Amino acid sequence: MKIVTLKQLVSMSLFALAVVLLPATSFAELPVPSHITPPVGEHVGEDVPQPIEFPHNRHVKDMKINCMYCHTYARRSKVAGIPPTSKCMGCHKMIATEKPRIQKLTEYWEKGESPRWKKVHDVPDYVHFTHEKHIKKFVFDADFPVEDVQQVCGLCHGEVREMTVAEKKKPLNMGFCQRCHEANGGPGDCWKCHK
Amino acid sequence: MSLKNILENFSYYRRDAEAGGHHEYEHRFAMAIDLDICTGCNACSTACYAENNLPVVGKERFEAGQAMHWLRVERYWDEIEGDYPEQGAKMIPMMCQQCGAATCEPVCPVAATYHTPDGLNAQVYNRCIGSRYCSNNCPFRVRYFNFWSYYEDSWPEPLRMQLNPDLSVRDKGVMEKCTFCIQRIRNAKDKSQREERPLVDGDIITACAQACPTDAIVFGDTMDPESRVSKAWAKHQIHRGPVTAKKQKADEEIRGYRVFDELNVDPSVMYLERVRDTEV
Amino acid sequence: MSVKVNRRKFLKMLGWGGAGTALAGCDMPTTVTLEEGKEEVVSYLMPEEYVIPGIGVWYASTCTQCEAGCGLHGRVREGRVLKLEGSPDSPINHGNTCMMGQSGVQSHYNPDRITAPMMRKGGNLQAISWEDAMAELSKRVGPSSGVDGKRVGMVTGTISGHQSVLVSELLGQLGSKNHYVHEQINTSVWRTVCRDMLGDETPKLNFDKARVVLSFGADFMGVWGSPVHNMGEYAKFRKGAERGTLVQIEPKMTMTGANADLWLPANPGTEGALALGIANFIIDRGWNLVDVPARIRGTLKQYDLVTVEKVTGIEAEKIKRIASLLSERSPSLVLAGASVENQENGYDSVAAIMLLNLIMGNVGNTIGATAKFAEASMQAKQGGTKDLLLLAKALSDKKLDVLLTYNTNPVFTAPDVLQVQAGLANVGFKVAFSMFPDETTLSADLVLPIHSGMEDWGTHVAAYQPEGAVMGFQQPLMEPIHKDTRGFGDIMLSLLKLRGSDFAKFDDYYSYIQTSLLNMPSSIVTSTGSKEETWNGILQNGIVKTKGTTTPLVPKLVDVRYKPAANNSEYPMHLVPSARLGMWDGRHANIPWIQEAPDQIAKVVWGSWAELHPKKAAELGVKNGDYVRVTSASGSVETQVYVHKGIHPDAIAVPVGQGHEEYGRYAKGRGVNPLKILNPIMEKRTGELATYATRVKVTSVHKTGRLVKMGGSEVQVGRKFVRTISSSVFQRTEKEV
Amino acid sequence: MSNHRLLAMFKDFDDAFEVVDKIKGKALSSVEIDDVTMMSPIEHPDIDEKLGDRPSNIAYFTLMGAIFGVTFGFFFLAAAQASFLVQPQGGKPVIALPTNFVLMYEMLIFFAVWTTVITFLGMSGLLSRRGTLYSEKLTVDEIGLVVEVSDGDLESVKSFFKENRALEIREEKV
Amino acid sequence: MSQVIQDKVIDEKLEWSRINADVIASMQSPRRAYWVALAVCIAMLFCAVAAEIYQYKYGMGSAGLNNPHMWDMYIATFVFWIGMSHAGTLLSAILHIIHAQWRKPIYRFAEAMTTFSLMTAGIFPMIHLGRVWNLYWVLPYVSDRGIWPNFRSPLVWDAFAISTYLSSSALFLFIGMIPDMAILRDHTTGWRKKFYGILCLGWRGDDRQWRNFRRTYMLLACFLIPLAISVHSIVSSDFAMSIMPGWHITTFPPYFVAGALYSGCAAIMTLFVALRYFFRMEEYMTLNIMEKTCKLTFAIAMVWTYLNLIEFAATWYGHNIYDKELLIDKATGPYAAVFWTMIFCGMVVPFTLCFQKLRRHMPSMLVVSILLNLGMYVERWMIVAPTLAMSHQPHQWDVLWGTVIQWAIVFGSFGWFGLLFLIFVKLFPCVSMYEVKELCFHLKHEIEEEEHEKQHAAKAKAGATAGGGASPAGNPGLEGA
Repeated sequence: MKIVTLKQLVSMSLFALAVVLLPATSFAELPVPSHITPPVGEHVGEDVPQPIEFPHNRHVKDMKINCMYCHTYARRSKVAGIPPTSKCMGCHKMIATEKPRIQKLTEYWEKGESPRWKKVHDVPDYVHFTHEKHIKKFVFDADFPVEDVQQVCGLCHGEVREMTVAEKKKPLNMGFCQRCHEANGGPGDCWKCHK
Repeated sequence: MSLKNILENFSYYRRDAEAGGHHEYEHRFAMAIDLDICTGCNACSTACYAENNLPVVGKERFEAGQAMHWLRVERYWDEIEGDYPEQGAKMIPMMCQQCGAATCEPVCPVAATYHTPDGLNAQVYNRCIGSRYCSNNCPFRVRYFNFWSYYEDSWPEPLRMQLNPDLSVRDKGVMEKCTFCIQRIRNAKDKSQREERPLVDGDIITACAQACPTDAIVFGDTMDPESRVSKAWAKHQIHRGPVTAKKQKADEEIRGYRVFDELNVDPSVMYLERVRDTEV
Repeated sequence: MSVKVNRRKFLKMLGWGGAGTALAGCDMPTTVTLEEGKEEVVSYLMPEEYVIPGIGVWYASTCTQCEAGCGLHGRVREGRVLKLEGSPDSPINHGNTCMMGQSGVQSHYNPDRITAPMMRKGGNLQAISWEDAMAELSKRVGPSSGVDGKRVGMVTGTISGHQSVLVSELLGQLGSKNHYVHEQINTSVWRTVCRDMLGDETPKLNFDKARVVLSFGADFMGVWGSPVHNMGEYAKFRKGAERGTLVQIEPKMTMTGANADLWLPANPGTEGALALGIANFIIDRGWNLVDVPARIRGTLKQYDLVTVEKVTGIEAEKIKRIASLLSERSPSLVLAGASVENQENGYDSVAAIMLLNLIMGNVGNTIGATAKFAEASMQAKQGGTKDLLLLAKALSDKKLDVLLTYNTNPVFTAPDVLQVQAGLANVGFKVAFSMFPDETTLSADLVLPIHSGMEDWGTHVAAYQPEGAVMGFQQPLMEPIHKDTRGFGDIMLSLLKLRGSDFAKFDDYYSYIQTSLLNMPSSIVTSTGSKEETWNGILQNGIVKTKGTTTPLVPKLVDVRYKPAANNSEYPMHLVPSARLGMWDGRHANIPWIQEAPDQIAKVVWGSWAELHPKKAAELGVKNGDYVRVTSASGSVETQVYVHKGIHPDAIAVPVGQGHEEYGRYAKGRGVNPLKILNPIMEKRTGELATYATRVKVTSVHKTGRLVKMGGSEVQVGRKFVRTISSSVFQRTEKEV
Repeated sequence: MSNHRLLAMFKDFDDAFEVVDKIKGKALSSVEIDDVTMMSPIEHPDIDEKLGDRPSNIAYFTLMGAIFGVTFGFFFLAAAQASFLVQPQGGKPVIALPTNFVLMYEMLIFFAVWTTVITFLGMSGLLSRRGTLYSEKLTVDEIGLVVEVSDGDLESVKSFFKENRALEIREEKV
Repeated sequence: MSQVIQDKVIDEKLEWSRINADVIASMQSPRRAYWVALAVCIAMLFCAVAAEIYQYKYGMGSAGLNNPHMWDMYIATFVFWIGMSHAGTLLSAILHIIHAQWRKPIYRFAEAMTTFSLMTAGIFPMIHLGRVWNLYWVLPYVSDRGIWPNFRSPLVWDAFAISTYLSSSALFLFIGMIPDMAILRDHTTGWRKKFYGILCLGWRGDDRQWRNFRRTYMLLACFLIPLAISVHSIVSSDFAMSIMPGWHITTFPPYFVAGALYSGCAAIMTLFVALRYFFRMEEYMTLNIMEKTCKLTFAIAMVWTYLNLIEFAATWYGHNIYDKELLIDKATGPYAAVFWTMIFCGMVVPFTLCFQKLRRHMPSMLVVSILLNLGMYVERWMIVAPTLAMSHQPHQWDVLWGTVIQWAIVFGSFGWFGLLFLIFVKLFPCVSMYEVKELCFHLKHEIEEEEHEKQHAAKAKAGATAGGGASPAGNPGLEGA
């Protein structure tokens, strides 16, 4: 049963508006996986200073490390999780130890403390969002190549490979979620996402 | 387009409870509570406080009738002539009955309460504007309203650390009620999906049922004919849906009953009558 | 990973924002501003494989909320323990919990916990460092202190397992024999009678085999024995092939009484006469299954129906019915609890009651032997109120120089006349090992804050072992919340080390119990697999199953020298200091969930009340919410009245647990403590404090208020919330299908 | 072609009506009865009779508004209900007719009232510029008669006025 | 004296210019009592505002509401004000349609009362909301979240009905005032002249305007009557659509409408007395009008009494145990005093209106009308509170008398209403000048006509007497027998 409704009219017009208003970006954007109708919406993030200025671009673009290598809980839990310090140290005991950021990290490790990261991507406390299910649906169940997972992640997290510390690029509000759920057949039941 | 939608699916949109509803239920969670072995010990209620972030309101607010016990163990005395209540007291754990044709749902002005495909009576806290009509229209009076910002003084540090992150802590102005531990249902479903198997009886257990020292509370899915609760419902001749002649109990002496069944709200909680040895 | 690695490291808490912790779900205004970079996320340092943020992990442990020793599973997420459930592996609670077990987390996270050691300086307790505290302790009880070991005392609650070993070791090292085990809520008299008449203090009670349970004041589902276990057994008793019948005889309806098929209040203190009357009637009719010697027969003869009716106030017809019930539906189980035990004639009454078990052939049938933990030093040391009296005497006689207190609160539970508080002044140095600033703790000179049951290691051997001898294993569910608390075991170990001993080889309590458990002789456990496997098994199950020793029961009839309590015209009423599941003896008064949870019978919350029969209330001209003064020869309390029919007209029940003068914000200054006005009457044979023997007079103080209780109407007004059918119908419709 | 506009003020309706009758009766070449406008502090019941049939079509618009309201009401509600997926409530259908009838009824009245008022503002020439021929006495107790005349009939109309005790006559060129 | 003259509600010989002058003067210089009343109203409003700020900050618990009593006096007061709003419609629309001329001097303030009591009523659901800052969720607006209000909820019907009624009755009031605005434009000076110049929308009083005006006014009146009835039926649906005993009653819609008209009429009587005094309106708001209002009120009171008794009877005979027990509890339980106050004020007090002497005695009427209003207020409370106090679930039975906060807000709502009303009557003529003129005009004609007829009849009689004893209509034979 295909339902095209007022709501979709609205979202279509919003989409059109967004397309018109979007500044023409010249750099190569992440391709959108063909099996997903991407969520629509943009957000101008703030600069959030982190205890260690983690360079996502270096790890993702240059080193070609998969998102889920570090954010390993994403496919197993509702939270993607900040990688445990042991994971960082796994490489950085050897690699780039002379760099100030790494030295700072080593300092933390030796003190037995975790850096206190600032949260950038967040949903309200009354929202139940689970990474696991989204990755299952859009990556594993869709037989999408896992090495390209950043295309899926990017739909909500923006082009992380271009950032150093993470920046919020999508509004992540209910309209954003709702439009995507409708377009991709996600659940429409309130209690699926609200707790 | 909307017009087309309405016209094409009109009959679908017009199905009501008697016609099986517009819902394709995935589950219909229900309970069977045996009042014969319910001792009234209050473990269920405390477990509910622990599981569902229920605030402790304190003496003054309790006195004002603003307590938040989603599950309360009601105690009634017999209306007896004699000197003593020789058959003891009557205890009944009373929580949201998750009615199939709930009276609270249609009166909410903002649709903050509705029926889920799991057969539950959902309350979406962040949609609620606090008109409190739902509670007024609940014959069981099991909806609780956040009359104050309870969270401010219910959990002084470090009590706050006990709060269950799987569900919201509610601020003032919001209605809330028993959810049949939706967070446990959600987790169990996630787990079964993760393990790629269907949900089976026993995967989900509500906090009250788990705590109950006598296992008087049985929780399960009535759509699963093999579940303990289905069997209990069948054994006690209680059927889903409003009571009609067809659905009446064949043997009136069988213990199962639903409170206020005569109001046709189709509660999801079946109680089993208390038994007393009248010969002693 | 090596077994030796301290597991606590991995339980480090994640930050609040760690993984979607929900707080204040619906803040105003509704347009939720999710400002970026306002919340913190803290990652694990080095997680275990199975620890995943956002998913709870269950750890097994043992409940420390009362002495029953139920197995627990604690749900831990992001390093915080969130919820406790019963462990299905535990033979005691079979996966169930009571409200006290559920509230374990609130005891652990309690905002009023002591967070640093305190020392009395110039009359006030002041925070000091652990080094100073331990130095002080060493100065007072260490080898160089010159303390006379005989003048050192220790008061604890029921204690078992390795803790008990350490305590005994310490006292032994000091040469002290003054270990007072004080439990306000106890079954001491019953245990003594069981020992005398059955040869086993804690026989196994097979509720499931009984067709009738006749309980004289034993609130076995509430505060008698092992309540969660008993409730599970009760369910079996009701759900068996034939639904069992419960008859409860007690002056004030307890939760067990509320579930009885027949509830009767005999005149308080005359339950023994009733039991003898029943026995006499049974023997008269020749229904007894075991013969009775002539001398006992002779005693029984005095208890003919007319006399018994007169003494007990129970109609002869009812006595006959109970007697015939016992004979028709044998086997039965006859129990005696607080309201019978804690009378002046407690022992004799219980013995009379036990006589019924003996003559009805219940011994070996519904009453069986239990397995005992093979290592005697680790068995539970059970207490009662006798030790409280002894302690009070020692205090007033100035026999103690040093007093250590742990896990008990005698200052709160002792009647005023015993002058425990004043007596403590006679003790030179008092050390309290405590989580909470309760009355006893605040009377101490040195207060050592200890870990909660969710932060510490430990072992517990329950006194009542229904299915084989098991040891409950307690492991920390999370890092200590407060950095300045220590484990009781650790402190004991360091005290022991002061004098140098075998214990010097253990770094800490953890390594002590680990070594001890892994090296248990094969006479106690059959070990299979490597030590690592064994240890992991213990961690996983939270239970150590051992080979217990079982000695068969030896029934022995004793002479019953029963004498009913005398009347007292000045103080005509009987004071019932009732206890309930939840509040227990008052130790849980600072748990908000327990305070907010209504009393099972009166449904009153957050305070004290006095239960009165409507007849008496009418005589006094009081109604619900009015204040009355309850005066005994030793003092008086004033509280609000709750009127209901579930109480003997000559009794007034004031619940125990409230009336704390200290403790935390939830307990302090709330309600009244009926224990304070008890007269110092001893049970004649056992020397226990006869807590139910105090006579009082009740007067209205002509003040009224609103009784804060749950529930509007006391009756269903014909609405059929709880419907009742008769057992015979039930039997027909459900049991015979 | 009428190029003059005359205003005459009268003490009472009867005087004014006589003038109207005269204008009707004399059949002046340039003055039709439709050129006569009567201004009064109150509405005289006979005014229609005297000035002839001058229709007011507000009711048609009201009807339109009502019909629009009721149809829009139904489809708006039904569309909203059918697109709002969380509608299963209390065992009631998604498109619940009894409730929609209630709301349609309200919307009928709402739209009808507003169309009526808006049409009234338009049709009665409110919110438009007032001519200069106006006297404040019109809102006290005098009756005004405005006649549009051409040069030829100007004097005869004036004389009618005077004959009928006109209190004041004003004149303006168009 | 003839019937017309005896019943005449106003002196037809009033100079039209004097009508203008009197009304304008009244607006400009009321008695001192007016200012006192204004000050009292502001003080009352202040109480409510302070209470509301507290409640907004700390939550609904400060109103003392609790689990069974999720609604209490706020909703009762809401219903009360909604009810009061019906009088304006009744007097103005219904009496307009049936051409009852006597409404003309008093309908203006009745209509204003409608609008302002609606504005007061409309505030109450907001005050009562737990999260009032989300009130707009009740409105049907297109949102990208794809969510709508729940059209099934009687509260949403309320929102629709009240906004329709408020806008319609405000328009009705405004349209009816246009000719008066023109009068004020022409006869005031300064800011008032400019103000009324804008509001009269360029009214000249020509025949086209009058014709359309009459048509529009009639159409609006026709719509307003069913609207008013629907509004109060919908308010009754808040209760009748529920499942609760004492609420789920079929006769509720007509009962509510009757109650509404009743309380509205009582309020008109109160305001009649007050305005008559404040603005020295003795010549316009005559005792004859008061008498008619009283008679109307009495009639409606009897309708309400009847429906109320019917409700009791239906409950009694319906034999639904929950309903029946509740009814018994109302009469004998904790709310008995309130219940019997309602019965006394609503059913017994109106009989005072049967006495002409009392009807013409203004102080008595003030007291009576306030008693009637009190009766109507407690009637609403008796609808809301006992059901909540003693519903299906005996475990949750509770009696609530409200806290200071709740009382202050309820009390203050009278201040708010009074303030709005007093400002209105100061700014706008509370007596419709043009319609009083019409009234005088018609009255004069009727009297003339009557006198004419009388003279005619006298002449005819004289003629007949002169013509001899023959009586054309009589039957002398029979009469003689």
